[in-house]
Amino acid sequence: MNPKNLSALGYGLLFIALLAAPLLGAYPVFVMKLMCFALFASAFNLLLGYTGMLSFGHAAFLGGAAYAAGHSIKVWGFTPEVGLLLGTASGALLGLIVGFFAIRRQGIYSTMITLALAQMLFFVCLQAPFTGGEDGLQGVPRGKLFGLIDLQNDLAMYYVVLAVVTAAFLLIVRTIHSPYGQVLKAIKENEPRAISLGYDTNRFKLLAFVLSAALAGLAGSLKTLVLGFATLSDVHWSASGHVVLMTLVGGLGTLSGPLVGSAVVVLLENKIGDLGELLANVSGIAWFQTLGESVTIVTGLIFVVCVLAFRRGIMGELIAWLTRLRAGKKA
Amino acid sequence: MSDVILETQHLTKEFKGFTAVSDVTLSVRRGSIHALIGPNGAGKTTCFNLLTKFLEPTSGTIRFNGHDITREAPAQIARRGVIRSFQISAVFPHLTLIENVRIGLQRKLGTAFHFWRSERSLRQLDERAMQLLTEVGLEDLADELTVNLPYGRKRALEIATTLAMEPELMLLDEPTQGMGHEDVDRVTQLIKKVSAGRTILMVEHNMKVISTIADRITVLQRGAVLAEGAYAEVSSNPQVMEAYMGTTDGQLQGAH
Amino acid sequence: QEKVKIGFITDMSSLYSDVDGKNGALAIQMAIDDFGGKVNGKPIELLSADHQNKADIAATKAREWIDTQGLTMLFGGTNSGTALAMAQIANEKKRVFMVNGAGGSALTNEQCTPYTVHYAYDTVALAKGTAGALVDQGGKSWFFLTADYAFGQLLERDAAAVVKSKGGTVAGAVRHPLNASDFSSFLLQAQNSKAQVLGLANAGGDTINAIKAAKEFGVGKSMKMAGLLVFITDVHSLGLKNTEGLLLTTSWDWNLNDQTRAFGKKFFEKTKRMPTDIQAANYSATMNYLKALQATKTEDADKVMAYLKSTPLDDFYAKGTIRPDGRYVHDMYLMQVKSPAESKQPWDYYKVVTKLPGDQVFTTKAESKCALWK
Amino acid sequence: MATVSANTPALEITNLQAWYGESHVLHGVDIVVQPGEVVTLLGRNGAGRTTTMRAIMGLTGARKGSVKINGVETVGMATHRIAHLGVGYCPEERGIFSSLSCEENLLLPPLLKTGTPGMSVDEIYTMFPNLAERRHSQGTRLSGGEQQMLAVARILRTGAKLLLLDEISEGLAPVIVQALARMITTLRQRGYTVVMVEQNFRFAAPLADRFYVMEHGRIVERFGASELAEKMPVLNELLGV
Amino acid sequence: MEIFGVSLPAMLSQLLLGLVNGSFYAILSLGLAVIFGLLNVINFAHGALFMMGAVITWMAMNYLGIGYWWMLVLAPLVVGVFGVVIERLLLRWIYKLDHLYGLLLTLGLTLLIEGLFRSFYGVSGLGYDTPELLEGATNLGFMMLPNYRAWVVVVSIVVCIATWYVIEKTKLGAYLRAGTENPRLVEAFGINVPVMITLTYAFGAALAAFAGVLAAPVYQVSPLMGQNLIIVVFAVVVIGGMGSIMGSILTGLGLGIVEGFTKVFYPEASSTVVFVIMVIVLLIRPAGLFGKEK
Ligand SMILES: Nc1ncnc2c1ncn2[C@@H]1O[C@H](COP(=O)(O)OP(=O)(O)OP(=O)(O)O)[C@@H](O)[C@H]1O
Ligand SMILES: Nc1ncnc2c1ncn2[C@@H]1O[C@H](COP(=O)(O)OP(=O)(O)OP(=O)(O)O)[C@@H](O)[C@H]1O
Ligand SMILES: [Mg+2]
Ligand SMILES: [Mg+2]
Repeated sequence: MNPKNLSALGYGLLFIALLAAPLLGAYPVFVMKLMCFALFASAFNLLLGYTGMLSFGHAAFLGGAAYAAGHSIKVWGFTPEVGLLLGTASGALLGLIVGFFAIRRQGIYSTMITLALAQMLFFVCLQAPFTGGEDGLQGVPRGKLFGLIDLQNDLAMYYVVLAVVTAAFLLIVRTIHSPYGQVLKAIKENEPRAISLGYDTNRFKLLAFVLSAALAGLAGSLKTLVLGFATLSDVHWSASGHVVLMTLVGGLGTLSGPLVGSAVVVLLENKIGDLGELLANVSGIAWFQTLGESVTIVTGLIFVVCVLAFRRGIMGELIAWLTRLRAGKKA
Repeated sequence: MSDVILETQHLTKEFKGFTAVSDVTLSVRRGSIHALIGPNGAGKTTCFNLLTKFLEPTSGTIRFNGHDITREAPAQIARRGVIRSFQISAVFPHLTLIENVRIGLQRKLGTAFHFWRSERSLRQLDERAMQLLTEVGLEDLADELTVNLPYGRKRALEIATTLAMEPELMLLDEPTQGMGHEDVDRVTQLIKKVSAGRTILMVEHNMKVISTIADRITVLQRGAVLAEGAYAEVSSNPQVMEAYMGTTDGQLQGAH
Repeated sequence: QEKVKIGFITDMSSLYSDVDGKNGALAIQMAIDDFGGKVNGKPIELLSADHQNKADIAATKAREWIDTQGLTMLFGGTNSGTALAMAQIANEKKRVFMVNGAGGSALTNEQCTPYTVHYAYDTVALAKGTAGALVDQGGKSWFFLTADYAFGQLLERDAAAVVKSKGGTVAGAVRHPLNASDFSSFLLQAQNSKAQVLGLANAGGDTINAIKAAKEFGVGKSMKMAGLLVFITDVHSLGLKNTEGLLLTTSWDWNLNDQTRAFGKKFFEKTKRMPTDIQAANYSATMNYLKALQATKTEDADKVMAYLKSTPLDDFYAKGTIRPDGRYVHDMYLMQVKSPAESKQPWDYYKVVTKLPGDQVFTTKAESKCALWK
Repeated sequence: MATVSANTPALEITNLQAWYGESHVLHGVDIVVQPGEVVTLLGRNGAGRTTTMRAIMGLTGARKGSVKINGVETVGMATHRIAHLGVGYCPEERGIFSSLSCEENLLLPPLLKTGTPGMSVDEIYTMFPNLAERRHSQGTRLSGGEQQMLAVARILRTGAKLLLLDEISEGLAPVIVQALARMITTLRQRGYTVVMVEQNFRFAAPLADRFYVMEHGRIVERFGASELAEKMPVLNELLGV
Repeated sequence: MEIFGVSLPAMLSQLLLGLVNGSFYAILSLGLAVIFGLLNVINFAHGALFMMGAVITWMAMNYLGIGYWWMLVLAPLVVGVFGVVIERLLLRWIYKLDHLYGLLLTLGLTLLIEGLFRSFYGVSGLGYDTPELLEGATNLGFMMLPNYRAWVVVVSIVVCIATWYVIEKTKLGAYLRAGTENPRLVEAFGINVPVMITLTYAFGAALAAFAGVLAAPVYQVSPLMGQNLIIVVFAVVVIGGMGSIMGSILTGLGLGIVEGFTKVFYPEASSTVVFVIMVIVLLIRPAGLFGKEK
C-alpha cells in the first residue's frame, strides 16, 4: 500500500471512530475538548510547520476569540453560529495585528514579539470589565444552532463540533497543498530569493499568520461554546507553550502530528492523576500517587525528552519508520 | 520605446562615511549583454544591490524603461521584470528542481495567494518548467531535491528559475563563480542563448567569459566609473590594465 | 449507587496550592475517616484532582466525574474562576457544591445557585471585617494598594464603602498590576499620602511582596497595615519580623481555643504544618455534609440542601447557619500579627483584636443580588 | 608524539572516508604531502575536494581511515587540537565573522606554537592594501573579494606551517590573483607546506609541485609538475581544461 | 517644583527605584544575550536559574547558616556548575537545530526545575532578611533610600560593565563573538570551542543566579519568582535588539526607569508599558534600539 492511501485510510478510520465515539460510550464533552485542542494545534502547526515562524503567542488568538465569542453569545444574545464566526473573525484580526509586528523580524526575535504581544493581550483581558477578570466569563449558553438544533444536548453539540473541526482541518490540508502553500514553502527555504522572484514575502507570511490565527480563534470559540466559559488561562502564555508541546509531541510539520499530540497532551493533563493512581496500585509504589500534583514536572519532562530524543514527534517518527521500512523493502 | 532599458544617474551609496558607489551614471542598452567589472571592492555588488533596491541609494536616480524606480520596493522591481541572481547561490534547497522553477513561473498565474485552490492547478506549469530545465541541462534531475546538487548545478538551476520570470533585465552577479571549466563554458553559452530578447547586466571576474559574450563593459574602480566601451576598447585601456588586470604588457587575458 | 463519592478539585500545583491544595484534600479525608468511612451503609470515597487554576480542566473534570463516576458531591477549592465554572455544572447536574478556597462573593451573589454552599469566607466579609473594625478603632483615613483586576477592585470597593459609611476617608489608592513583584514605588506613594491605614487589597505573592517592601521602607512605622486577604501561610513564609503588627481578617485560627488547637495538632502531625482556615473549613464542611446525608438518609441534592439550610451548624470551626443564597454565615475574626517576642511557639502568630459577628460582615439582604434570597 | 624526522610527511592521508550525515562522500582518499611541497587538488564540482579539506580538519560528520599530520594521527582528535599541530585552514565559503571588524577577523586565530612565527600584520597589510584601508569595517561588509583576501591573510599570521587553501583565487580580480600567486611562491620559499583546492587551473598550474585529481570521492590521478604537459590530454578529459 | 503634578523629589525617588529594577533587567538580559550569542539558545530557563540563585541563598542561610556575603559568590558558583551540567547533558545535542528546540528544551527545563522546587517549598515563598551591614536607609533629602537598594544598583552596574568590557574589548570576547557565528571554523583555528560554550552557559547561569542572590532580600524568595520576570526580560531583549551587550545593559536600566515612572503616572499600566514600548520601537526600528540590521 502506498503511503498516500495508508494515510487516507488512517484519517478515514479516525473520522469513523470519532463519529461512533459517543455512541460507544466515550465521554462526549471530553472528546469535544480534545477536538478543539486538536484544531488549535493544527492551526498552530500551519504556521510553524509550513512557514517556520514559531509563534509563542497563539494563546492570544485562542483566548481572544474565546472571549469575543462568549461575550457576543452571552451578553449580546448572538446565535452560536454567529458567535463562532465572530470569534473566528476576531482571531483573524488579532492575527493581523500580531502578525504585522512579528513578520518585521526573523526567527527567534519574531517569536519573542508574539510572546510579548500576547502578554499584552493577557493584561488587557485581566483588566477589561467584560472578561470577568480572574473569575472568567462564565455561563455562556450553547443556544440553538440556526435556531433549530438545540446544542444543550451533548450529542448534538458533539456532531456540530466534529463537523466544524473536520471542515477546518480539510481547509488546512488544502492550504498546504495549494499554490499559496508552495510559495510559503519557498519562503521558508530561502526568503531573499523569493523576494527576488517578485514575491512580496511579508504579505504571504502575514496571510499565513492570519489564517492560523483565525483557525485558532475558531478553536477557542468552539471551546467556549462547548464548555460554557472563557477564562484567563486561555490567554496565558502557558497555553501558548501548551500548543507548542502538542505539536512537538505529535510531530512538527506533519498534518497528523498535531492531532495525535493534542490528544496525548490533553489526556495526560486530565488523566495523569488516574494514571498515577493506577501505577501506584499496580506497582505498590506510593510515590506515583503524587503524580497528579506534578503535572508541570511531567510536562517539563516531556518537553525535554521530546526535544532530545524524539524530535520528530510521534507521527514524525512513525512516518520516518515507514519510509525506512519501504526503502528497506525496495533495496 | 527607447533603446536604453536601464539608466542610473549620479548613483551614490555611502556607508558611514565610506563611499562604496560614487556618482555612477550608467546606461544599459536594450538587448545587450552588459558587463560590470572592476577590482575587488569596487562596488559592483553594491551597485546591483542598489539597482534591485536591496540597498537604499544615498543619492541619485534609477530609471527602468523610462520609469523612475528609485523609491520602489524590491518585490515591485522584480515584478517590473528586473530579476537578479546572487553572488552566493540562491535556490530553495528542500524543493525539487522542478518545484524550484515552478516557483518562478507561478507568480504569473496570479493564484499565489489562493490557499483554497489545489496544488494540481500548478501542473499546467510543468511543461514550461521542464523546458527551462532542459535549457540548462538539468532535465534528468527534475525530481531530485535541490540540496543534493553540487554547487555548479545549483547555479544552473538558479538561472533556470530566473529565466522562468521572463525577465526583461537580468542581473547576474558572478554567474560562473565556483564552477569547473565545463560548467563555465556551458553557462556562458547559456547566458548567450537566453540573452536573446532580453537584456543582461552581469558582474564577472572571468575575462574569458566576458570577452566571449559581453557587448559592452563598464569598469568600476573605487565606486566610480573608470572606463566604458566594447571589450577591445576597454581591454586596451592602460588605466584598466593597471587597476584590474595587473599586467600592463598589453596582452590582455583573464586569469582563466 | 454503592458508594458516596466526594470530588475535590483544587489548585494542587500552582499559585494557591499552599492555602488549600493536597493538604486541603487531606483535611477532607480526615473528616471522612473520623466519620467512620461510611454513611448510610455506603463507603465514602474521595476523588481529588488538580485543576492547575484552569477553569476548563476544573469544569471538564467535574462534569466527567458526575457523568461517568456518579459523583455525589462536588467540593471546589481555590480560585474563583474555577469555582464559578464548577458551580454552573453542579447546578446543571443538581449536585451539592461546597466551596471554600475561592473568595469571590459572586458565588452567592450574582451567580448564586440552589446547590452552592459558600462555606469559609468571601471577599465581602474580608473587606467589611477589616475595614469596619479598623475605622471603629480610629483608623479614619485609608490608602489602598490594590491589585488591578476584578478581585482586587472588588476588595477595595467593598472596603472603601465601609470606611466611608463609618465616617472615614479614602486618601487615595494605587492600582498595581498583578504579580508586580516590586512595590517600592507604590509604597512611596502610599507614604506620601499621609493616610493612617494602608489597606492591601491584593493576595498571595503580591501581598507578600508588598509587606516585605513596606518593612524595608519603614511604612509600618507611620501607618497601620491591614491585609484584606492574608493567610497564615503567608505570615509563616514572611516571618514575624516582617509582619509584626499587620491587621487581617480570617474565618478561623488554630490557636483560638482548645477545640481548634486539638484539630491543629492532629493536622500538624500529618502535614508538619498548621491548617489554614480553608483547610479547617474543608474538614468542617465535609463533616457537616456527611451528617446531613445521615440525617436525611438520602443523597438527593435537593433534600440535602434543604436540610443544610435549615439546620444550624456548630463545631470547632464555626457556629452559624447557611442562608438561602448558600452563604454559610458565621463569625469572623480581626487578627493582629504578634511580635516575635509575643509568639510562644511555631505557628503562634495571631492575637484576636475583635470578633466580627457574622450577620454584620457578610452581604446583607439589601445588598444581595441573589434571586434565591428575595 | 611521534618524532618528526626529515622524511616524515607533513600530511599523510590513507584510505580516508567521510560522511555528511548519511551520505558517504569520500570513499578512500590517499594523499601524501612532504614538508615544503605545494600540492593541488583538482576535480570537477562535487568531486569531494572541499570535503577532503574539511575531513582533514575534522569538520565533516564522521570520518574513517588515517590522517597524519607530521606523523601524528588525528582521526579521533578534536578539531581545535588538530589546528594546534600547525594547520591553517581557509574555507571555501570564507567564513568571515560579521560581528568582528576586519582587523579583529585578522587577529582572531590564535598564534600556534609551531616554532616559526607567521607573517606580521604589517606585512599582511602591504600584501593586501584593501584590508588596511577597510580595517575598521565590519567583516561581512567587505566586498566578496576583500573577504576572500581576509580569509587567506588570517591564517598567514598564525605560524601554521601546513596551509589548506580552498579555492582562494575565486572571485578575485586578476591583479589580486597574481598577487596571490606571488604570495604562494613566497610561502613555498619560506618552507610552508600548501595543499590547495583549485578550479582555476591556470592559477594552480605554475605553482604546484604535484597534482592530485579527484572524482567521486576518490583520487583518480596523481602526477608531478614535470609530467604536467604529458598529462594534459587526461586532464582535458577529466576536467575539460 | 512639580512635573505633571508630581513633585521633583518624588520624581527623583521614583527614578532611583526604577533603576533598581532596571539593574535586575540589565543583568538578566545580559546573561540571556551572552547565552543566545554563543549557544544560539533562547534560554527560557533563565528565570528558573535566577530563582535558583535566590532559593539556594535561602537554603544556605537556613540549613547551613551561610550568610549573604558568602552566597554572593557561592550561589553563582553552584548555579554555574549546574549550568555546566545542563549544557553538557542537554543543550549540547541541539545546537545544530533550529532555535525553536533550544527554546522548548529550556522551557521544559524551567517547568521541571520550578516544579521540583515548588514541591519542596510550596509557592507562598520564603523570607530572607537584608544583610545586617546594609540594613537601614540613607536620607537623601528627597527620600529615604534603603541602603540595600543602593547597593543593588551599584553592584549590578559594575558587573554589567565588566561583562561588557570582557566581551567587546578583549581577545576572549572576540573568540566568543566569532564562535557565535561559526563555531566550527573557530574551532578549526585551534580554539577549544566546546569548553568555551560550556563556560559561557555557566557564566550566563551564574549571572542569573547572582541577580537571584541580589533579589533575595528585596523580593519574596519563591519557586515562581522567575516566571514573570523572564517574559519582561524577553521584551527587554527585543527592544534592545540583542545586537550589542551594551545595548542590553542600557535597555534594561532604561526600561526599569520608564517602568518606575509609569508606576507614578499610570500604575495600572506599569507591567504593560514594556510591551507598549516594544511595539513602538519595532515600528520605528525593527531591529531594536541597538540591534544591527543583518
Ligand atoms: N554594508 C556595507 N557597509 C559598509 N561597507 C560596505 C558595505 N557593503 C559593501 N561595503 C564596502 O563597499 C565596497 C564595495 O563593495 P562591493 O561588494 O560592491 O564590491 P564588489 O565590486 O562587488 O567586489 P567583489 O568583486 O570583491 O565582490 C567594499 O569596499 C566594501 O567593503
Ligand atoms: N553539508 C553537506 N551535506 C551533504 N552533502 C554534502 C555537503 N557538502 C557537500 N556535500 C556533497 O558532497 C559532495 C562533494 O562535495 P565537495 O564540496 O567536497 O565538492 P568539491 O569538489 O569541493 O566541489 P565544488 O567545486 O562544488 O566546491 C557533493 O556531491 C556535495 O553535494
Ligand atoms: Mg561582489
Ligand atoms: Mg569545493
